[in-house]
Amino acid sequence: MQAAELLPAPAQVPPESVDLSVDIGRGLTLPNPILAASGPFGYGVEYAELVDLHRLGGICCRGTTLKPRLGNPGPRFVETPAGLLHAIGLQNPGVDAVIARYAETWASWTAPVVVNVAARSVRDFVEIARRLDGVPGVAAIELNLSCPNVDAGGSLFAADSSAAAEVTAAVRRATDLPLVVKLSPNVTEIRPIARAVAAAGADAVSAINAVAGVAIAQVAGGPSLLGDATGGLSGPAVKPIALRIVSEIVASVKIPVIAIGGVTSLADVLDFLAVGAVAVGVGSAVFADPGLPVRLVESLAETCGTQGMTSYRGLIRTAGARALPRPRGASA
Amino acid sequence: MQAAELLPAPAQVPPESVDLSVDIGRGLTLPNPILAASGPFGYGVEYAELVDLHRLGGICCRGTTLKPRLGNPGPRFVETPAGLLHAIGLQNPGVDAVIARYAETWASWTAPVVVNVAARSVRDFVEIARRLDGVPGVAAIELNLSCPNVDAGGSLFAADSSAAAEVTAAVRRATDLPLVVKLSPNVTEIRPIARAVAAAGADAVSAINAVAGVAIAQVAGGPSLLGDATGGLSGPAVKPIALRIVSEIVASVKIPVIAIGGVTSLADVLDFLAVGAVAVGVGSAVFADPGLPVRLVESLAETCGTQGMTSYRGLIRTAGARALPRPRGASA
Amino acid sequence: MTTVLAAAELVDRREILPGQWLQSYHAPGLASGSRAGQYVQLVPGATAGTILRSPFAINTADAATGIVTLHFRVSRQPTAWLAGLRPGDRIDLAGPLGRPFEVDPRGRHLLLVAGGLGIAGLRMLADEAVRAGRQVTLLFGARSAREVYPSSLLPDEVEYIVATEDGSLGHHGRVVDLAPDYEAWADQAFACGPKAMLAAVAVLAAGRRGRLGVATLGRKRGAGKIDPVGSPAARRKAFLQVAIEQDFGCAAGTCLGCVVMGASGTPLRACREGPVFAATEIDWERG
Amino acid sequence: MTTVLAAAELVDRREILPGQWLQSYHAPGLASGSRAGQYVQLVPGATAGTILRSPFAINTADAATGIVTLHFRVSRQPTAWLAGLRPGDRIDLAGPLGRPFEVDPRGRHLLLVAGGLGIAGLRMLADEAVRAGRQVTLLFGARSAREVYPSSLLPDEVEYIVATEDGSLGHHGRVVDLAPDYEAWADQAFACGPKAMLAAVAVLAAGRRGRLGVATLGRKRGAGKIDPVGSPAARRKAFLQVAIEQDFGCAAGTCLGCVVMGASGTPLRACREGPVFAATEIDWERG
Ligand SMILES: Cc1cc2nc3c(=O)[nH]c(=O)nc-3n(C[C@H](O)[C@H](O)[C@H](O)COP(=O)(O)OP(=O)(O)OC[C@H]3O[C@@H](n4cnc5c(N)ncnc54)[C@H](O)[C@@H]3O)c2cc1C
Ligand SMILES: Cc1cc2nc3c(=O)[nH]c(=O)nc-3n(C[C@H](O)[C@H](O)[C@H](O)COP(=O)(O)OP(=O)(O)OC[C@H]3O[C@@H](n4cnc5c(N)ncnc54)[C@H](O)[C@@H]3O)c2cc1C
Ligand SMILES: Cc1cc2nc3c(=O)[nH]c(=O)nc-3n(C[C@H](O)[C@H](O)[C@H](O)COP(=O)(O)O)c2cc1C
Ligand SMILES: Cc1cc2nc3c(=O)[nH]c(=O)nc-3n(C[C@H](O)[C@H](O)[C@H](O)COP(=O)(O)O)c2cc1C
Ligand code: FES
Ligand code: FES
Repeated sequence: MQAAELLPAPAQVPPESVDLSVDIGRGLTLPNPILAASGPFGYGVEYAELVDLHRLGGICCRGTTLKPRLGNPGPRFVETPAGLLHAIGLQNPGVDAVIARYAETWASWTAPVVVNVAARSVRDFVEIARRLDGVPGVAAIELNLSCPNVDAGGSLFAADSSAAAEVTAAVRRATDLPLVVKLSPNVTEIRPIARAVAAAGADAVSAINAVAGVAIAQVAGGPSLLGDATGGLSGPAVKPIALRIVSEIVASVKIPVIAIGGVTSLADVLDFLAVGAVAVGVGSAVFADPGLPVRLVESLAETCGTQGMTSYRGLIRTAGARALPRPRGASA
Repeated sequence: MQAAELLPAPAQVPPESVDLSVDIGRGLTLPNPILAASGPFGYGVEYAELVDLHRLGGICCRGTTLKPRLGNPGPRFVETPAGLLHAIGLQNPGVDAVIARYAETWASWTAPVVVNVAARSVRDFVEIARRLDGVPGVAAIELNLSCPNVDAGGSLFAADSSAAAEVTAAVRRATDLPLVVKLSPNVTEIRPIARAVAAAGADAVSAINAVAGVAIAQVAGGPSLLGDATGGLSGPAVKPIALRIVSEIVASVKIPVIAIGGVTSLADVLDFLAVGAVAVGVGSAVFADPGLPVRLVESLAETCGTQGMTSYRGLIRTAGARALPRPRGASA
Repeated sequence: MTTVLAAAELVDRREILPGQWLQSYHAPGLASGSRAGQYVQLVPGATAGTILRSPFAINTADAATGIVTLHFRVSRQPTAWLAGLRPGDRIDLAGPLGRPFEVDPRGRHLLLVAGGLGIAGLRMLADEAVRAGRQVTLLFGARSAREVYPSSLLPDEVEYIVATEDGSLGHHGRVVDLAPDYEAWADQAFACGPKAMLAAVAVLAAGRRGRLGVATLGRKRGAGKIDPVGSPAARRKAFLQVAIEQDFGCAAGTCLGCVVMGASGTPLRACREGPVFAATEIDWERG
Repeated sequence: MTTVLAAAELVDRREILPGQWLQSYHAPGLASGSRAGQYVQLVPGATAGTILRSPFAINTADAATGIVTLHFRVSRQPTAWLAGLRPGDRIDLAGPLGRPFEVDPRGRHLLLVAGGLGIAGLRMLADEAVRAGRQVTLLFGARSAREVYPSSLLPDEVEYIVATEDGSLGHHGRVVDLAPDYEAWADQAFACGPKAMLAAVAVLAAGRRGRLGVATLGRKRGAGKIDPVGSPAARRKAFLQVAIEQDFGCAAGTCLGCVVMGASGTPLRACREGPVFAATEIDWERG
């Protein structure tokens, strides 16, 4: 019953002719805007048999630290309503082992691999970036700023504009790799932080990382908190939060924004594009459905084609606050 | 198979003999720790026919402003996965009308009514508190600090320790009513804010208010953002966030904490008590089940009784981070 | 209004249109106490996984058989869950809720205007009117023939006129285009459908007196006396009544999630003061 | 290991204990390709409303009939949803997944130790062992008689000994208390149940050689040679194998949500390197 529905149907475009490519900057072009978000997809290799990896827009590998980390003791997961609370604790074999084990395989893929990097000091961030710089198979770096900064009393890099800018600028100097900076939703105001990392040389911003949460795990001996006391909440439950953060970031920076948070369907992808993201990462949803990201690529192309669009870019930033008159009434 | 289960079952206590009373301070004792959270329960009167109001521990009425407010244009609700995003916009008839219409009825109830107060300046907060002071039927005031402070460029009172403390202290001077200060989860660090309001004279803290979120509403003319651009996310989806915020507050203040966020079952109540809350507010869940708060009171008493507890207080603050050894492994 | 929580047992179900279901429930209390325009709320079961109770128009209610029918389109969780029920399954329905349509006792000619699923909000009114010996014309609009309500599901006495936006059946255009042909004939009109459609019908109705220059039933009785907003009299005397269907929260009048802006500048709660309003009670610009 | 996504049709279901269901699915591929100790994942349907695929032990698998059974306790969403299925309904199961139990070909006497629902992880092993002509003793522990697995569901050949914590049936105490009476007799032992129980059994097993002073099958062959962690040989040569059931995320080895600490100081993924481990592969203190 909407006005648009009265217009004659536009000519269809074959899905394979729809331009889905995304320019992230600094020479990195994603074949399409659907990425596997960091963590749930591991290093990609684990899903090589199950999933057509070359159909993906990109793969963000799990968090990589300078030295190996064993992670947190279990339980590492609690399912919560429409969400998942995890406290993995960044278990990983360290950057050298990651390069040694996976880079060669990555280099053989068409989907670019973005190495997600975590550290507790600017120095370590820089050192990891240096080791990744120039490694074939590493297409970009994603800085996970949801890490405590030991040089600032343990507050998160992502929580503070100047810390976020400092680490971004330092890594920027250390590598020519495209640099995506991943922001945390656990802040009072995301806008100044987004502006600071953009000004410090980030090529793109990704958000959101998981929302800080706690669950009670019923373990022998009485109730206990999950893992490291605080875990990370992800999944459909956090999508409205992600949508808010992404729209705030889009409104404050000009660099591309990769939206992450609770994507499980094409409708979610369209929502994130509508608020201005240029690409979308799928995290927790791959647990239930590893094939989802590839299917999203296909259905995005089909949707564009059906609507006669030759590029998905017409879907970006189509949402605005309603034009209805603001309510009158005394301010409180 | 847990150790506790091998112990002989303790003598049962009849539910009606279990002490559920909660001392909030300044002479306010709730008959039990289950409250209707502000908003969904209206002024209580709307549910008088459906719900045994006198069985409730307390009723927080909807947000009350100095002057009447018409609220936001619709859509005011979007259901999200395990959550609800609302943008009511504080529609209410203003404090004088609220007193005139409801206070007398409230005075006849055994469940104490806490008037939730919202304003955009310290002066207005104080003025509303003055008008409520001494009104029979008004048992306490809950300051909703998730309001933009027009005297500070529109940032939320709840977002800043000094603004939160200032308004708390000012209202404290204006009334002898017990004062509950309701905090927002949308902050980088809740602890300093909780400490500041406690130091400024709050008798209790309640949290969480809704989490800031956005949803796309499909309205004629294309996608659009909900209501006021940003809405408030509530319901089971936010419970892990609430559990985190409540445990952080409990760890930083000595005054009682009323936990709110995603409660739909006794298990949720027990979780919030386990992290240290003394009382629990039920918000969105009353939409699907208005009788829930009263049933929670009953089942809490039964659970205590079955476990041989003469007071529910033994359930408070029983959760701690697991005693398992921390993982080794190089720090990042 | 007494609101009951009724256990309703599914006894029959049919997919009457692609993705649209007609379900019959045995719920005697509801069937005997409901009036056209009222609604029920689906109380979500443990596995429904939703936060809100979903409102559904009482499509038909038959006191004799104790059968209430719902007509819905499968969209997300609540309706997908409903559609998955099988005969014998029980659900909880709260209702009847809200204020019904009020037909002027002297009205002979009733015009019903339905947009898409809005038919569910008017279907029972057609039954009641036919039973009372009134003449009923139903204007129905849909996008295309695939979404047109089957005439076989209507009482024979109802004159049924269809518009489709793609012209695949009936008038090529919108249902509102059909209304002017009937405004002179009709004593009262009743509409249910998307808000934009209701607004268009309301604009038409507002200009009617000027265009026709004829007396209406409404004018004959009690011009001058203003009936309180939401009162049965206000609706009974109105030329146009609309049933407004939009997202509800509590449906108890507390949450203010369902308000529409009233013509008097006071927000009205669709769940309580509605869902049926006299069209003149609504500020259609600010909705 | 080939992982298939199998469409499984529910053919039968029984509530064998209060709140515990035994469901039979027709899933021929799964039934013929599975071994004891392996598991399947329930792929949540659109209405299941869960984020993770829930793992379930393959309780029994019969290649001849194509029937796989699951045994579960109704807890939250996934299991409540499963319990609501009716014969004829189809679900998707991913599997068989994980590494199975490995029985030493020379083992004559097998000791199975099950805590509560851990029986589901061992049930198929009992079938396989009986079929291979081995003697099987099953020690089963539960809180009370109401939770004791019905002996009628076990092959007749299995010796079945029960412990309840409240003494309402069998030995008054924990299942672990029963184990010492059988450690000399058993060639190999297999356990599944709560982690604390597994740890207790593992501690017993570790002290066994010293207490008994007897040779074990394990010692006879290949002392000195160390088999790689997770290898079939490492399990086959172990006196005790355990199946570890805890929250899984991906079950693909990527998310590291399921790790247990290995004796070597390396975390092991229960979904991949397990769920069956030689008890000596686990660091029970750091679990
Ligand atoms: C008085 C009244 C009578 C009605 N009568 C009928 C009737 O007879 N027949 C009928 O079919 N409908 C009727 N409706 C509408 C009905 O209540 C449902 O809203 C409609 O059927 C849609 O189905 P649904 O609830 O399954 O899906 P949806 O409304 O599409 O979705 C269910 C929930 O999901 C939410 N949601 C929407 N978009 C998103 C998103 N992007 N992400 C997450 N969540 C989202 C919605 O807010 C909604 O609460 C009536 C409404 C009212 C107020
Ligand atoms: C290899 C393996 C084999 C298994 N085999 C079996 C088997 O054969 N039979 C069997 O019954 N079980 C088995 N399990 C356990 C099984 O997967 C389920 O975890 C178990 O059945 C519990 O049922 P559930 O998923 O319905 O409920 P729960 O596990 O209680 O809950 C479902 C989800 O809710 C989450 N949750 C828990 N607490 C909360 C809370 N407070 N708030 C919100 N969410 C919460 C959980 O994390 C879980 O993901 C096995 C597990 C493994 C790893
Ligand atoms: C198990 C798990 C592990 C994760 N690990 C990382 C990580 O190492 N680095 C990172 O930046 N984000 C990590 N994330 C966050 C996700 O990349 C994503 O930002 C977040 O989960 C929200 O998206 P989702 O709702 O689609 O999961 C992890 C998430 C999960 C669930
Ligand atoms: C419709 C609605 C209206 C609300 N109005 C208020 C309000 O006026 N003042 C306030 O402090 N909190 C208000 N809240 C927040 C709730 O009191 C509560 O803090 C929040 O919803 C989280 O709890 P829940 O998950 O149980 O709903 C409102 C919540 C909802 C859903
Ligand atoms: S739906 Fe809550 S007031 Fe109408
Ligand atoms: S469950 Fe993901 S690695 Fe095991």
